[in-house]
Amino acid sequence: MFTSTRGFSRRRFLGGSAFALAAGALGMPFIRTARAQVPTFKAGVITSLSGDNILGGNLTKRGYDLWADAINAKGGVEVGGDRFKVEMFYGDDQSNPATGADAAERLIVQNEVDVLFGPYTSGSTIAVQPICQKYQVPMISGSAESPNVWKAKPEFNFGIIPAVDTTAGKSLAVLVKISNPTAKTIAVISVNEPFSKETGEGFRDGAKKAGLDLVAYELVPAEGDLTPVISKIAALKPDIVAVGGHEEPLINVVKTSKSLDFRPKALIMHYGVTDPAFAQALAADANGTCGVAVWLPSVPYKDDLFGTAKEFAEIAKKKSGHEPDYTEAACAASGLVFGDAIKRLGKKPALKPENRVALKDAIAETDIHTFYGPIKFEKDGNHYHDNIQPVPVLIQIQDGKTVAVGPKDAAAAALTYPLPTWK
Amino acid sequence: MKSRLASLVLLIAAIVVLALLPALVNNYWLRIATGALMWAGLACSWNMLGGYAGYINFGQSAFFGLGAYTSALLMGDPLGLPFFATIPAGIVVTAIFAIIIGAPTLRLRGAYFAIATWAFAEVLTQFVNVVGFTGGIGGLNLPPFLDERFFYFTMFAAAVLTYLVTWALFERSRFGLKVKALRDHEPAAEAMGINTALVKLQTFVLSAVTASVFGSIFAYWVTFINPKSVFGGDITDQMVVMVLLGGLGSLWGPAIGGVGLFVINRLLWMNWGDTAFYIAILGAAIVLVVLFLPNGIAGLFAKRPAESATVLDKAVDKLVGNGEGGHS
Amino acid sequence: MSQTVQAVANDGMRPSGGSILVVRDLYRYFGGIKAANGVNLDVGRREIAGLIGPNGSGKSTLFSLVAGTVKPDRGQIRFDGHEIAGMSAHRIARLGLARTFQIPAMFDNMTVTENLLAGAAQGHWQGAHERAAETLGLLKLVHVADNRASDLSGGQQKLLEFGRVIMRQASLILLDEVTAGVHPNIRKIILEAIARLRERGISFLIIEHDMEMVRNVCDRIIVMDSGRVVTSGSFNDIVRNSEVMQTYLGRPQ
Amino acid sequence: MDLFLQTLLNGLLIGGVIATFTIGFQLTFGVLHVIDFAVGGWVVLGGYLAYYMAAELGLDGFLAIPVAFVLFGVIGYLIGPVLYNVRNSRTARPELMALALTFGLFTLLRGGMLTAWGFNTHSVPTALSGESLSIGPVIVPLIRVAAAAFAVAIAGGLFVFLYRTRYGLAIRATAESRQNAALMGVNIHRLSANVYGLYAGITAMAGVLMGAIYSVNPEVGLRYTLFAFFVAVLAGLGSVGGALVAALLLGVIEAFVSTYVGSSYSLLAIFATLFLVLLVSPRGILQRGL
Repeated sequence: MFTSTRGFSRRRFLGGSAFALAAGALGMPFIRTARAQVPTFKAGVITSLSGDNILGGNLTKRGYDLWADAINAKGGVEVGGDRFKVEMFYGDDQSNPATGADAAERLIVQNEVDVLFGPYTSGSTIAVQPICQKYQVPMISGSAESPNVWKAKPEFNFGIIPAVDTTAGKSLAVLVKISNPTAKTIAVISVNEPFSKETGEGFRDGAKKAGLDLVAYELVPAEGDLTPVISKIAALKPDIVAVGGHEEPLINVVKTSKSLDFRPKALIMHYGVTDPAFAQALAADANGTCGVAVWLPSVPYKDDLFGTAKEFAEIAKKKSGHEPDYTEAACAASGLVFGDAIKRLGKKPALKPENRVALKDAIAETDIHTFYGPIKFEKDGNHYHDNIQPVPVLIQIQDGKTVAVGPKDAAAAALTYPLPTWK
Repeated sequence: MKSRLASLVLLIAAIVVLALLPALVNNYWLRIATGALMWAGLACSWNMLGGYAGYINFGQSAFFGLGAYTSALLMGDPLGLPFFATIPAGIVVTAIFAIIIGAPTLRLRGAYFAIATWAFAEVLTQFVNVVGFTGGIGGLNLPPFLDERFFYFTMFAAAVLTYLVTWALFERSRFGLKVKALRDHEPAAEAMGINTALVKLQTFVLSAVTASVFGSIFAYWVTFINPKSVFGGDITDQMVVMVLLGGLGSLWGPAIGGVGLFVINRLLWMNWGDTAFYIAILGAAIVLVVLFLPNGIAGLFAKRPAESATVLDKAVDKLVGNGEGGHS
Repeated sequence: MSQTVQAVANDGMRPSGGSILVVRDLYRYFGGIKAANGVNLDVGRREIAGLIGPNGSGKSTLFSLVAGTVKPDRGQIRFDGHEIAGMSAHRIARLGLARTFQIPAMFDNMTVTENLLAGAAQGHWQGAHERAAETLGLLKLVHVADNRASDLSGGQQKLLEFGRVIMRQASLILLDEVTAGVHPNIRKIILEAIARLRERGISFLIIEHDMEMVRNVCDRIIVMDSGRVVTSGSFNDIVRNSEVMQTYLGRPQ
Repeated sequence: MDLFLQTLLNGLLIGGVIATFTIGFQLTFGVLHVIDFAVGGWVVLGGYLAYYMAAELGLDGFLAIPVAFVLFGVIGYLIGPVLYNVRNSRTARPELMALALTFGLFTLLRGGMLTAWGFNTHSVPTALSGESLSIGPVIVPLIRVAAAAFAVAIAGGLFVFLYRTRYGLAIRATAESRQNAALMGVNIHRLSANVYGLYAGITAMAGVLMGAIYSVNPEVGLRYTLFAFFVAVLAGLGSVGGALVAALLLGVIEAFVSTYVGSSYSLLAIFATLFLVLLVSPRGILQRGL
């Protein structure tokens, strides 16, 4: 009898706290969405803040935030002489296209954003595009690199980074050109995952153009162990090994190759090498790895807000403690595109629906120079609305630092080729 | 009798509110409601086999994915079939798969059945990953149709139908008695003349095709699918957790769990979505429900409040350490 | 000793032809254990036959073989004119055979009423609700009709399982120690029900250790040992053979 | 022929690696009858511990192994009884509620790690990382050999503990039947705490090795859970020795399919094998517990 009463009151207490938790969760929207009185531009960021693509997702968020902080420090975006601050809203797509679509709908309908900054992954971007179309909200994607995004000819989406099919192959040609003795054979490994596979295909197709003999093309499941495929490729002794993948498999490729005492003359990857976490995780073993970057702090570009590329890098470093990579730069540049277009459009917040369409048209006419480089969107073809202006730079990690090694006019150091054997 | 009348009134009121929802809320909340209905339906589909028949399917996402891919493939080039024609196609494809897979695997029991179904789902995912006609890992686009109300009402109709069928079959007919009998004691059910192998297979197929219907609608709604987004193991995990939290083997448990968990997830995501902290909160919430509501939320409204109170008391007592004699 | 047994044995066959169950030369080995080693027995229509024997003599295996949950190595089982050896359990059940289990096989998470209805779910659905109500009355389970089966006492579970068998409307019922360890009141209910069912023309084969029960209910006793039927006869015949009683029932009378 | 030998070795070593985090999982299933979804969480925690010990204190990753065992052993010891209570509660399906509890725990760990430690991928440096030995044409990665040795040592140690000690007998008795164990005077709450602690400690130690062989971030846990489940079922749930055999089998299949068929088919082959084995032999390849 006694236990029963005691248990009952305890149960009530626990039930009460559970209820309080739920009520707190329900109450939060009202607290958080309290509006500022001064009109502001509202920008929505959809990206992967959890799930498989969390690292890239946070890089994009960091880039978009860098722009928002910089522009707000100046008083905001300039429209017709006045300045309006930018308010950022975030939607985690949980590395899942469907959640990305939910996030877009929420940011547009609930937060009434004027512009969207696009997701890290191409899958989410593809799922979000129709929603942008439906509500006629322009989106600037500082990250999506999949050619599939642009093949659909998205009217309201604009890409800052050239699609990977244009960059992977080109940089392979650069590598072959500066390798001495000239590389002849290549093996391509890519993780069977959308972006990584497209990167691998870019390398595969680029290999032919670069005059390389493709000795192996291997797709690896994301959860698979890499020893068998590395052993297989080691037996074929290719000059170059090219890898399509995100940072985690890239790290594992290097570790597995070393543990099997296999080192090709050149190891080239795409995205992820420029991320400081890569060099940090691998320490000295990262040295010699080549990557492709569409931007580096050493590029000779500048603009009014961030200054030179180097100055941008310093601002970014001060904030996150790391050198920014090209995704962060491209995301920050996405903000510049918006700032430029809205200034030309001359409409104050909050934008009416017809103004958002006009904004889209204004963005399509973008032709600016930024710390990131020139930005101008394709008007037709397979890369519709993608900015394919940037020339990919071949980089290599030397002494823990990312340096440009090609093409010749961008090179800051000589390519280490062939790579020494593992110590 | 009075309480039955009350719950009937409540039910009708709920249906009316749901039917009028598009007039009451904006498109975002309508989208959340659409998602909540989908999860309520999916949780119910899992509960058919998991709750009523006691067979834990860890590969239910395979059937969701089959529906989604069938619709996406048939609506795309070269066939370009209308959406509503692809739903029955998805049902047929899924039913064929379910029969082929279910007949041998339903001989397995407990964790072995669970892992075998999971393995099947993984096989299917890997297959879709590597073959060409499914678009491989890159996924498939569907022709965008962006009428939020259309999807809300389609999902609503599918969910209502799912619950109606579940109610009629599992709660109000002798088919349900057979299913529950085999769940509780398979040899005894056999001794009652029940062809347990057949009844299990029927339930499995019904559960599978239900998931497939939601998969079809989902694909058209989101306009883009890839193997991970429709075959992913996390889809099954969510269904399982929703049912367990809502109340296993009850009619309304999956609805409560599905809607509740999805909406709470979305609220946490809205408010703390710029960090990963909401994942931790979600985990904590699941732990708390398991510890303090071991019969699920529906267990709170069970017919005999006295009974569920004692179970709760015992759970609490055990946690604080004096539960050694809980069974006597 | 075994010679004596053979001498008494005319095994379980009945001379008359009106048998509902006929088992001939039934064999089933589990590894080295000869659980059924050439079983022969008959159960007549409207007969209540008691099956006795020491633990491990093969009684429960015989039930499983007849009910179809265990497949025989060889041999014949004819039930109500059908050859059922090797047939699946549910098909045998549908021919009109019902059984209880040694440990009550409850549908734990279903109510008492649902348990009864489940008995009729296959094939006897017409009027099942009325019969369930009637059975609840017959077995005095009305007051727990809406309780979960797992909440019942051991004796009530035995009653409920018996009730489920009644719901089957079977022509032959196999009862496995249905009154073991139950309160005398409950045993009385079961005995009355058995008597009433027999009046309706139902036959019984009953495994029982309780001699009191065997004496009161059974028309005929079949004695098993080491996987065979060693003798059969009226209760008095069997009891008179004190050696059988001593050997197999450990209880000289 | 050289590639064949190398592939065989690769496969066996993959098996050894998988076995490290499956053995403890089998122990909890065998004794507590809990399918622990959080197994990947313990692996990742072990990896992070080693990473931080290396990054902050400059210690070799191997030194983290005993620390991981003690630290996560204690945490597991505290969680064990709670899990036991849920598993043996009087709900309709206690085994499922226990599974849901570990799923919640896994989600909590994942969210907590993401919040606390961020999302970067880290690597655990050890004395053997990247080192290899050439035996004829075959190259032997030493860190993986260390992992395989660890798996064998843990399995052997568990065997001795379970079959040669009094407490091991108590554990086996509990695995068979709680009632028996209670009759023998075993304190079941204490025992479940010990067993879960042992499991969490072993699995976190395996996590240190995973961090050294692969890399660690909060999102990789599910992968380990997946493999632990599959290997455990292929082995027969609860069978520690079977886990070794099953892990080796899957590793060899993965290696050979990768090398000779195409790496994109490797997981397809593994899952198909598992599925078919279950259909033929419904209780795993070694049909016995502990």
